[in-house]
Amino acid sequence: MTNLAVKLPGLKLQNPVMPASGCFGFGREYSEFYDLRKLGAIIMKAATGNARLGNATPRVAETASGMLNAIGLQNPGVRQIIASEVPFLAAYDIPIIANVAGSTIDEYVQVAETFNQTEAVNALELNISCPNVKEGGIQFGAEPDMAANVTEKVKAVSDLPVYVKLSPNTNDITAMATAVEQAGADGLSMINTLTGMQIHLSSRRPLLANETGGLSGPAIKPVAIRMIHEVKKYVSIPIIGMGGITTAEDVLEFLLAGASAVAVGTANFKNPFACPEIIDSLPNVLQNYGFASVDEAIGRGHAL
Amino acid sequence: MTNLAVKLPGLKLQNPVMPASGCFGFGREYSEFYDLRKLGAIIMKAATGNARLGNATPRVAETASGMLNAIGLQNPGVRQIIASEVPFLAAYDIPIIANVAGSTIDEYVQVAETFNQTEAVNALELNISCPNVKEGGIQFGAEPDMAANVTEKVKAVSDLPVYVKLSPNTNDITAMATAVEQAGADGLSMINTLTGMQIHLSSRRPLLANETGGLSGPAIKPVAIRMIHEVKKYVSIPIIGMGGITTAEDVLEFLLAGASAVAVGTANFKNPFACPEIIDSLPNVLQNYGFASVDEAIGRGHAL
Amino acid sequence: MKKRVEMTVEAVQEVALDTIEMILSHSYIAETAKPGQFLHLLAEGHTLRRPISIASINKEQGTVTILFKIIGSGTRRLAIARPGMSFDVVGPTGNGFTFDETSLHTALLIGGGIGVPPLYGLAEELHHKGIEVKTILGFQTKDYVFYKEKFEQFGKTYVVTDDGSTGNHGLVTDILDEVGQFDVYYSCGPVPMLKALTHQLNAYPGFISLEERMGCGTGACLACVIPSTSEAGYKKICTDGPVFAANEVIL
Amino acid sequence: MKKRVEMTVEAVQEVALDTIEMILSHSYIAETAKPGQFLHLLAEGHTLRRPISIASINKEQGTVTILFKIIGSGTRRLAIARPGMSFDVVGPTGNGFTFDETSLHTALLIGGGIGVPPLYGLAEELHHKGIEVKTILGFQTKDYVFYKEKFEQFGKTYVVTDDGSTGNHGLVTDILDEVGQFDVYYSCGPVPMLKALTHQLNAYPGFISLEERMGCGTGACLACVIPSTSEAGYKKICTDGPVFAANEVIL
Ligand SMILES: Cc1cc2nc3c(=O)[nH]c(=O)nc-3n(C[C@H](O)[C@H](O)[C@H](O)COP(=O)(O)OP(=O)(O)OC[C@H]3O[C@@H](n4cnc5c(N)ncnc54)[C@H](O)[C@@H]3O)c2cc1C
Ligand SMILES: Cc1cc2nc3c(=O)[nH]c(=O)nc-3n(C[C@H](O)[C@H](O)[C@H](O)COP(=O)(O)OP(=O)(O)OC[C@H]3O[C@@H](n4cnc5c(N)ncnc54)[C@H](O)[C@@H]3O)c2cc1C
Ligand SMILES: Cc1cc2nc3c(=O)[nH]c(=O)nc-3n(C[C@H](O)[C@H](O)[C@H](O)COP(=O)(O)O)c2cc1C
Ligand SMILES: Cc1cc2nc3c(=O)[nH]c(=O)nc-3n(C[C@H](O)[C@H](O)[C@H](O)COP(=O)(O)O)c2cc1C
Ligand code: FES
Ligand code: FES
Repeated sequence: MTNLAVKLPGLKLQNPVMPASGCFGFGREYSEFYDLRKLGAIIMKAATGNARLGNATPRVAETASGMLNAIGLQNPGVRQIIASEVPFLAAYDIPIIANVAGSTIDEYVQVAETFNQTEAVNALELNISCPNVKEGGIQFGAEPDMAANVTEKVKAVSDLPVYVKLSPNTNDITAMATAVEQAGADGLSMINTLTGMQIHLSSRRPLLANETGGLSGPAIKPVAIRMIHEVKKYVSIPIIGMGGITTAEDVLEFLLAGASAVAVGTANFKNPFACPEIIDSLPNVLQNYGFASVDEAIGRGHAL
Repeated sequence: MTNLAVKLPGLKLQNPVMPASGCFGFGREYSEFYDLRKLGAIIMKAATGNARLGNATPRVAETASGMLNAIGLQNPGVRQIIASEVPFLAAYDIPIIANVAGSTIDEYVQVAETFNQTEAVNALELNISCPNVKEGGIQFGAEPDMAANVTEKVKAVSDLPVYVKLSPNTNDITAMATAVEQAGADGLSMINTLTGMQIHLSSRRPLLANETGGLSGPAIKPVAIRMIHEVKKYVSIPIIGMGGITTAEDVLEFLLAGASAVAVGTANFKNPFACPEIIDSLPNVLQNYGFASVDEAIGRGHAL
Repeated sequence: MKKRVEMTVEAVQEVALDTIEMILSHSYIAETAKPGQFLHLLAEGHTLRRPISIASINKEQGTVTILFKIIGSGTRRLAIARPGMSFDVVGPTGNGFTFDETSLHTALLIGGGIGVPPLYGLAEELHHKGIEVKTILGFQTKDYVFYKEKFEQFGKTYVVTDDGSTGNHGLVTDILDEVGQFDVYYSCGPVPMLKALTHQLNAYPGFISLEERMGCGTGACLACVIPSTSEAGYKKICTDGPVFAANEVIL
Repeated sequence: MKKRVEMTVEAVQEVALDTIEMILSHSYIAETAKPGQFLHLLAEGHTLRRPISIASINKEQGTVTILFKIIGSGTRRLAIARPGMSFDVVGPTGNGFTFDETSLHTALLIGGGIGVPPLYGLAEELHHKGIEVKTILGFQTKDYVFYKEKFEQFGKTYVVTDDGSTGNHGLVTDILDEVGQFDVYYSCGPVPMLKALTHQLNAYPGFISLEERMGCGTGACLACVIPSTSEAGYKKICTDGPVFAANEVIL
């Protein structure tokens, strides 16, 4: 029997596959398709201090093997999420990761503190890389010092392990990764979306109301693999890998690159059963390539 | 009649479409498929001071709607290019752009000086963004100061207009663009490839011998459009746009974003007639979207 | 409840310029679908599914009919399907049209362009329940007109074209005065039309079916929101809609 | 000279495990192709073309036969084609096998796995010109064996499998001693096999057909180079090859 289990700070995963933040809401919609107990964990949609309405529409555009989104952190606010969404998810008995966003360091800290008071959340994913918030989110993700600063402040108020989600829109992903590791991050999430744009030919304007959006899907997989492979050489905290995963083979590629677990985002939209189908195929794929467990494959794409 | 002509520093283009550097060699191979007089211009494969053998194979990998390459600047050296390749191309009576590469500022300067002595070359494209040379090329493309420095030095020895080719592997493309504009660049080429990787599952190693490679093709088009749209707001020198162009509609999207001309790279591999087919479709596409000329469309994707 | 199924193409026909009518079979979908709901179809080589309304339902045959206009690469891909081929479909998705058969006497249906199809199944059902149906159909030019005769089976049908090449010359809103009395209206079409319409008919109860670019089509991604008078401040077109009471959303 | 053409699929057949034989028609290709050249086929949904060797040529019928193994998504896509469908092909590409029919008496052909196909057309032509053909074919297991009988038409044929499930147990190089005398050898197969072979047979003139991942397939991108004893220091497999004199390249 292939062993799919992985242990990460704060997270005992029965398998390494979880839906990515923002691509799965708070699980309700996909629970109509399948039993969420199947998942390794679930990463919730970003939470901010107060409710946000997000950007104007259109909010998504299709691109070659990918899509752009500029949802703009629409969410009911951290307290409402804890009151109405977390209890629903908690019933499934799988680890819950809360995605923490904000426009200021204070907002990040406040959201983290609030999640800290609930039992049901197992870890925080610090979204310092959302390209769709104008006020500040983007800077945190682009400057190692800023990223380290927000990581430190959040760690100070949180008993939960903190996974910092890195932006690929940088010329030095290793500098970002090592900065947040030194600041106390328990793990990394890589990668968020690349900033992109589509122009609508008839209207002669950017198609998205927000003009730019985040590029996700198979198109960005080579960038994600490269960044994880690079960062893995320099950090010792675990990496949750994501970016274009649609198959169990993709999962293995991320494991080899250095990810200890993975998140699936855009693929859920094409196939609502993406996560359970990937989980079902994973044992065979691992076996075909000579691995008896997920653990064995992690980081094995590196020269020994 | 739709007017396809564009005038750029040093370049009178009968149409705005040219093959991208490295994707068309020195024209010989594609001249077997069609008459190169059809092209707006031609950008030659990168030239370095001396001949280079490039990287080990495999040098390319296929990705979702894209490809990775790590050719490694294989070329016969600037003098050999001038002796054997430029005369062949000069016979076609279309503008020739020489792509200039190097590991040191001195090498860039030397290559530029050498091209400066030939009549047949009309402009230089300064390749400060090739991700596949370890010694230095990558730094020039990642640091505004370095980029400005090499631009200045090359400008000082060159009577030819200099187009600086920018790397998308940065968190601040505008800083790069404005730095080289201030350093005297006559134009910009955007974008070079995103750094990526593919891991071969059976061998458990990066598929490319060079490990990382440059991601090109339709997958990166949204990143190219975003960067050009952003940079266009801050610079007044013209932009040659590239990244994933396969159709005349794509060309229009680049023009709207702010490009004054475009280069077609990866698409030549799928369809050797990519450039002439795009050129033939362009008048109709411009007309369908209400443009009587290429000039009219440039930058029209921006709010007035 | 929506499911992911393989639907088989039974027939494909071009019923007007760039306008494809397609009959798809699947017993579960035909059994459970309601007029106004949509199918979320996967076109090969595309990242996102395409939402297409269910135009009519044939429970006996186990089929539904969809009509779509060829807009871009996704619909172009769908259009080349031939009988015997199949599509990966999530559906039936969203809520459908509702009406109170006990109190409703006359319904006015107003469709614009490719907003016409979902109204057809509604017309059929209203007619079946003995409710009087009046229809206004707006198209760009006569080349795009479809289903005029089909709507005429169910009641008085007005055709309007932007260029006057057939039917009345002008907009659907230009002939609202001519249609006489009705109790409730149902509309689907481009947003400017819906805006004008809901404004002009704000004295009547009305239902409108909306479109927006979608990510998930299941309510999870928040791509397809529309500002709303509700407490949350927005509604999701894919699951709260696509049909809304006219006064519930802010166009 | 290579051209870009549409080739029609005439027949598709699985001749061994995951091994597809496909007959494609196009008069220009059939007219001009030579054994050892390859076709560069476009598989829908893929960025890069797939190089596949021409296994045999039928000038009268205007067809060529290719054989390929299903490796990944591109060959999987090619394999589902059915007669009547067509492929976008650039070809015939590269140079082919050459021999001097006036001086050559006996040729030894050594094929490994999916390197076997290009040798078939060569065997046919050599035989046709009255040259004696001896063939060694190596496969992983008996499930992968194909064209054994076809080669036997032209001369003595040895089959070798890695696991001994049919023919001799071992590698093609293990039975080089058994084949007796020959003037020149021709080989195509995996690089380790070619390395061992060229080393062992370095006393003989030989020609080998090489594979490498390709970008353009036309000589422009320099993806497919192989170090060479030539002045430039390298050769391009797509245009200088895929067939090289064994002593001209450095494996
Ligand atoms: C609930 C609903 C019901 C619909 N019913 C019908 C119908 O019955 N018949 C019909 O012809 N069309 C209908 N549409 C519109 C149809 O979905 C689009 O025309 C189609 O998605 C265009 O896809 P494409 O690939 O051809 O165009 P492209 O422009 O290439 O598509 C690019 C992306 O934009 C999206 N998109 C483009 N236009 C629209 C649009 N108007 N609405 C939503 N997404 C869009 C596509 O889905 C895709 O993700 C409906 C839309 C919605 C939301
Ligand atoms: C000159 C030449 C002749 C060939 N002749 C034959 C033949 O007659 N029969 C046959 O079965 N195979 C042949 N091959 C190998 C064949 O091209 C590959 O098996 C095929 O490209 C794999 O594509 P895929 O999409 O199935 O695999 P994937 O691994 O998904 O392909 C990914 C990428 O790698 C490339 N690639 C993978 N393996 C190879 C390889 N061995 N050589 C070159 N590129 C590769 C693909 O073309 C594609 O660009 C030949 C290769 C060359 C260079
Ligand atoms: C519609 C959409 C919404 C997203 N929202 C969030 C979010 O709220 N927080 C976050 O950290 N990442 C968000 N992401 C990024 C994803 O979590 C993921 O990092 C990215 O999409 C790459 O993975 P994929 O290619 O599998 O989608 C969002 C992505 C999409 C497509
Ligand atoms: C095989 C290959 C080789 C390339 N070589 C060069 C080069 O020598 N110099 C350079 O400036 N860019 C080079 N590029 C980058 C292209 O010129 C172009 O900027 C990039 O590929 C994006 O365009 P595309 O998506 O149309 O290919 C190369 C790209 C490819 C695919
Ligand atoms: S499309 Fe995702 S919420 Fe409606
Ligand atoms: S594949 Fe481009 S040179 Fe051979």
